[in-house]
Amino acid sequence: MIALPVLIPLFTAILLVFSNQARYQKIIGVSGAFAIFATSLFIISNVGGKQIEVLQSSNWEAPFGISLVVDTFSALMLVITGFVSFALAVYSLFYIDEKLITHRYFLFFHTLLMGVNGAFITGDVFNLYVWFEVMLMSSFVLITLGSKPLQLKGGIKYLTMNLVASLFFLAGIGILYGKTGTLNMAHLAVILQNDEQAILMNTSTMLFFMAFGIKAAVFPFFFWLPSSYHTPPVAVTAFFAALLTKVGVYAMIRVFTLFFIQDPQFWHTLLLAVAGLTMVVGGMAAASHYEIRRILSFHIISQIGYMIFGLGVFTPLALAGAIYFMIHNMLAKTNTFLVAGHINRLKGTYKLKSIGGLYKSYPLLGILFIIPAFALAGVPPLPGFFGKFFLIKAGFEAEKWFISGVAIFTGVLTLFSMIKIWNEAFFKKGLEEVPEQGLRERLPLRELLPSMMLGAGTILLGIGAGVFFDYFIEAGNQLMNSDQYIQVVLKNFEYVAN
Amino acid sequence: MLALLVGVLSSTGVYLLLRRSVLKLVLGIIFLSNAVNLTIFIAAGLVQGKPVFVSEDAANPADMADPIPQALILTAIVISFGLVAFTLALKYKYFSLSDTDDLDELKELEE
Amino acid sequence: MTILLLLSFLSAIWVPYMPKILNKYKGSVLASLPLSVFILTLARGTGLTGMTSTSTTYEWIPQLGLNITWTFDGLSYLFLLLVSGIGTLILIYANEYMKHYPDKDRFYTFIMLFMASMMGLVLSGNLLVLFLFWELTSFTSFFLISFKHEYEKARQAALQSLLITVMGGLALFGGIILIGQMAGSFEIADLMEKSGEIKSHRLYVPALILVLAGVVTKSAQFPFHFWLPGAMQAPTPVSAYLHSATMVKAGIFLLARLNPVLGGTPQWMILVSLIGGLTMFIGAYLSLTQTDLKAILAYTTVSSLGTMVLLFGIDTQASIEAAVLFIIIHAFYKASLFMIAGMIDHKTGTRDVTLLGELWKPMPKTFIFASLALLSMAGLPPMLGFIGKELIYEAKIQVPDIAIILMILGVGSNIFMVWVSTMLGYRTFIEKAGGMPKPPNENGWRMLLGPFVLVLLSLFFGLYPASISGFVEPAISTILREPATVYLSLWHGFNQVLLLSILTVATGFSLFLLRKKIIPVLKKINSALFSIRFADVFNKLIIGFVSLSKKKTAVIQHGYHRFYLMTIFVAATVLIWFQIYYTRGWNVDVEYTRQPYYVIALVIIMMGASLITAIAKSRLTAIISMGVVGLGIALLYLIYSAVDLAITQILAETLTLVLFVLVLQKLPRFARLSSRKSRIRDAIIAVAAGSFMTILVLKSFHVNYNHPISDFYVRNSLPGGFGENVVNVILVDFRALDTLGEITVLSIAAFGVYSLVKLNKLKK
Amino acid sequence: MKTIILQMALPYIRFILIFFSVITLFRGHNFPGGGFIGGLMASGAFIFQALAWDVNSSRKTLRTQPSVLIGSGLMMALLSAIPGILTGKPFLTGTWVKIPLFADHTLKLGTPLLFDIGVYFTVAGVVLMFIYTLMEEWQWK
Repeated sequence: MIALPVLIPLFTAILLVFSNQARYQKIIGVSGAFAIFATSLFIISNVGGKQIEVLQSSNWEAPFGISLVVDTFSALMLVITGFVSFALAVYSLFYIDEKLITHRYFLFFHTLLMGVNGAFITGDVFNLYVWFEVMLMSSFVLITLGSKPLQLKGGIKYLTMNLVASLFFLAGIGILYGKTGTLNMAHLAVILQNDEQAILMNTSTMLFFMAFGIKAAVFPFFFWLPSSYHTPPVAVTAFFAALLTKVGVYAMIRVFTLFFIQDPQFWHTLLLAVAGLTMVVGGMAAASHYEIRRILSFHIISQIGYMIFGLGVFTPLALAGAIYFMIHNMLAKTNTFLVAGHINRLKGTYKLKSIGGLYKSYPLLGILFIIPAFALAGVPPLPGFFGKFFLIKAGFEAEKWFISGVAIFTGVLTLFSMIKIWNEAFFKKGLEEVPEQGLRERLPLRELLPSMMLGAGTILLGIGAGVFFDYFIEAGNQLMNSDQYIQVVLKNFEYVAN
Repeated sequence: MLALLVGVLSSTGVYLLLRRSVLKLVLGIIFLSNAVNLTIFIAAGLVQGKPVFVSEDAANPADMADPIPQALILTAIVISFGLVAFTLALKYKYFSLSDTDDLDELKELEE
Repeated sequence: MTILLLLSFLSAIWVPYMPKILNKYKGSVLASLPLSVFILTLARGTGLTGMTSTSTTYEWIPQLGLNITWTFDGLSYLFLLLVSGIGTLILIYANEYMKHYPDKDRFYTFIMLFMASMMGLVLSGNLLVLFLFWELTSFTSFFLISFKHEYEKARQAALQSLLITVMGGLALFGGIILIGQMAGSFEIADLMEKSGEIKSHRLYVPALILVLAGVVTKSAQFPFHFWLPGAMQAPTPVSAYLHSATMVKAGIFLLARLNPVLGGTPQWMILVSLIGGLTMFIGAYLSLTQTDLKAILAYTTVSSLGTMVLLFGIDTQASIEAAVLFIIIHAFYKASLFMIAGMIDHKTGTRDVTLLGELWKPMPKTFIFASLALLSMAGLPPMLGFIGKELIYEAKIQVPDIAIILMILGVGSNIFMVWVSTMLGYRTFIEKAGGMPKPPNENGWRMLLGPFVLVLLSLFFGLYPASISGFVEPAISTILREPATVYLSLWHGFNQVLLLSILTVATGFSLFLLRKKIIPVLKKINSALFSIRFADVFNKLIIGFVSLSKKKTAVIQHGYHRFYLMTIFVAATVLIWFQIYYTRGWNVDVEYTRQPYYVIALVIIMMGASLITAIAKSRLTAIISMGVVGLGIALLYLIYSAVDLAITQILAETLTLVLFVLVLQKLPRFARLSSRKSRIRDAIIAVAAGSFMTILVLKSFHVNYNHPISDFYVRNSLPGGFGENVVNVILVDFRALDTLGEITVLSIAAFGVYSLVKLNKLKK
Repeated sequence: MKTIILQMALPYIRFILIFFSVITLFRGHNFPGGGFIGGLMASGAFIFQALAWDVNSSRKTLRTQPSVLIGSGLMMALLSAIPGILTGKPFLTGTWVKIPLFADHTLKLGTPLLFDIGVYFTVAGVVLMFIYTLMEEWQWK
């Protein structure tokens, strides 16, 4: 059952191989995305915030086969991925060229999804690498699909830096395996917990940290993101914004809670320092730009800082906050990109200086923008507020004053950059130019539907924070006490120390 | 000795990556991935002349090389083959559209 | 209560969908909502004594102490009355005032939202919920201020006020979390219980400062006062409602709410009264030289807010009585004055006092109301303002240590108040007109209703002060946490306070008479002293910040791809070396095992080949030597028992070469693009990176050859997987999932290459 | 590259390569080889043809699109996951059928074998797709 989030996209992708008519591509693509979403809902209702479900693929007991593990954290990520990607699939129907669709846009869409879901459910380090590669390969193709020079340029940068990350990761795995002789995460946890020499693992921890750091776009490693995210079609950017960096964060949270738990003082300090720098640098950069997609791209980086901050504080509440923040971010960030796409369709540009007057002509679009924008800026009772609340509360409880202060301060930067878009694009008087040819006069409601879905999701996540909170704190607890995870995965394996 | 080889290979890889030519970039990637594969191979321990084939009567693991890293590297090789192929195509395309091999040309677009 | 709140929020959404017939009367229709709140509150408040409070709690995130708690006590009673009462009047007023605005639906939506948030704010019994509504008021006011959003000025003012209030709001947020952490709860009732604990906690002072930052920004205290005059860009009903009677009072409300929790310490006294005193004086002083009606009122508002803050800072029974009373007084006269300013603007087309004049003739009713309100503002009998001012003086006199400074500040700013009130009335209504854009006439009843009711109340309470104590007593005792009785009267007897009052009025009035001489001097002083306007400073700060960020971003995100890579490698190298240093992990004891000579030879060849690749000038050399390295690796695999690996490596290598050749035909030769210097630099980086890889490998010789998993594989390959080639069994059975992923990667790559190459056909 | 010798020898080379690739594929479980290596070899056959003649002739001999090869390869791999599920075990569980042949030899057919065949087709398809695409591009100009 829990393998379905991987198998369904694969199956969908295979079907897409055989057809090359745009119409079938569309139908199959969207219904596949819906099936994944439905499955993920089913999974979370099974896992239910308490259990951890495990599936030993090929029927070889852990640590021998590849274990697929779904705990609350994974389940949450699956659901949100399913939801966001369904919305995006619908959005792609309207916002991706017919030509790209016949060139199997949806195939790559689904393989990307497969990689992401795989990364969320796997319990095996090398398998994680494989999923990363699936994801990366698909994203390489997506970013260059359409072969515009701009895209290719962005694509080269994106590709090289992510390849380097993969190689770091692979080297880390190699060394890790060399030392422990296992690849199963739970088994690794057992071995490393009982090993007093585990401090020697630090080098491969560092390799992992750098690999995930590049993928998650944290401070010294984030360059690839802003230099490539504004190049592909906006639906693709939105998809990336929702998923890719979050997978990096997910992986980081997973390994740093499960088996890289030695020498916490060093690592948590490092993580917090990185988090702080990421927040501020990203926020400042976002404040200084005037192209919507670039503002949003830098803004992603800033928000990643919060998630790493939660990991660095390292309490159940902080982790719950980080997860909550991730989910909120996936919803809201994606939505801002979608709205940017709508704006582009209406105005033919992403440059704030030449946009204006949208509020007057498209108030509904204004509302659709303001929901995620305010959510990101942390306006109560939208989810950004609660995310910050959890994180900062946790930060204060752990007495990390400085970094919590930075987190609070960054909120102003976020707000500033969001309001800038709002003021310039929506409030400013529209320029009195004759619209260019081919621009749309109005937006049909159905094209706005995905934004509405995501907006509704955002509001729900905020208002219902109390209802969902149990899930998040349970996820945090599960992450903090890895015993449950280990026992479930290795239930038939004698894991006596050494 | 082999460790040194890994070092040299990855130095070469990094050096090539830092050049301005896209083609060298691809070469750099190949070198780096070779280096990393070798790292895995060495890190898991080297055993000479004992390939892992088991027959029905004798299966003594102590006599054999470790099969897992081999499987891992195999996977990694194939994956990096795919990546390299794609990068080459990308490079080709980039060249045919922009007529340049210079990576610094990538700059202009970011302001 | 909850229902009414919800109803207010819903009504906001309902605004655009109201039936067409009501189009003209939207304001009046909506006014019924706050009116009913008002009546309900009055009804509920009849039995209210100072110490009763009822609260209802709904759980929201109980795990973190976030509950929606409505507390109905003296304080919320008073504020609720103000919010809903004035809200009713404002809505009726707006019905007329906004008639000709195109987007009035949006106005009503946001003002209803704002009203609801404000009610939520004063009813909250939980600090977090209070904060939630606090932020909502900031944001709704952003939309209200930027109502005329096509004007740059309005957008800027809105952004400014939003940034400042939100900055303060975030500080407050931090403070609230700290308080919650100290007390273990966010319920205000609990906090009061644990007040002693909080005050002696080591985090008390930071928490206090953070909370005050919230108050200071929201209530426009010095040095953050400047957003309030800027906010006058909003339509007048908004100014009258938000910036006199309600939103700015939120800070005051919070002070009153938290007084029992945080107040009473020396830090509180000094900080709060200092801020309040300064603001009071500066606000009053700055109002003198303004010429825009609304700006004058805005600065006097700043001053009055300062007075309230000061009074809470003094923190004696008398001062709190005075503060609570003054809240009401100020709300009454300021709301009516703003509404009047709006009417004048509406009818004459200008708000500039130098242009206005002689309005008593065409607008007699307005004139009467205005002068009564101004009397109240100046603190003259028989208005309620007089009683308030007396009380304030009394409170100040009672302060033990700093009475003299406070008296000077207080009397000074009151003199200014008297002065500015007289001047305002005189210049608008009596002085000769300077040329108004439109000939004025009297306003309709909807617009007059607000000032009329408020002034009447002010007068009534001034004449019969006992009747007001029913409203203020519960509030005061809630703040003081002990039953309080207030005795108010117009005539206190002939005492020190009265003397001060007379002095104030006399000086103020004489200053007014001398204004022609003094004002220019003041203006000169101002232009010398205050030539830097705070708002401008703030704007410059923002612009400076943006350009700083831009520069910084340009440095970091410079666009040179290879420098990005370089940064990554340098960072990686530094991190790894630092980490090796940190864990003292460098002492690796290498067991030097002799490798067979052919291995050594092979390795040397490969090293040579890789160096050649690095420095090769021709493409073919580079590629061929790369091929050599690849094949060498395959041989190594073969030597060290990895047969499948070797074959795969050879095949993959060959194919890569084929691809290279295919692509190469279309590509140019290597050009020498980089300078010698940069090559050396890159070489150093490369060697550093390579060396850490070597160290990593050397370190990994620390292997424990205990590989339980692979042993298992070897043992089970034949019985379980029916295969003798363990590597293959691993690939297709043990770890088949990996392989599945891998072939997926390959397929994606294939389709990717296809789309990549084919798509340009369509383009060209 | 278009030498007469290569063109003459082509049918034989092609046959040998494909034959050996199939052998490698099936032997892979017990000896060096398997889907990857087999697939690469099989694709080699067609690459030679493309080099000797041109892409079109190679495509003709292949008779089908590389994309179809990839698709069906992936499908086979995916199908091999299903018997496991049907028997109530996790997916990809190896399921074997023994067919007695003669004497004490048995032919063991199992889902891992199917999986490997899937790999074989996929790899062959992928490589061909690379080569065809790039070569066609080259011939166009």
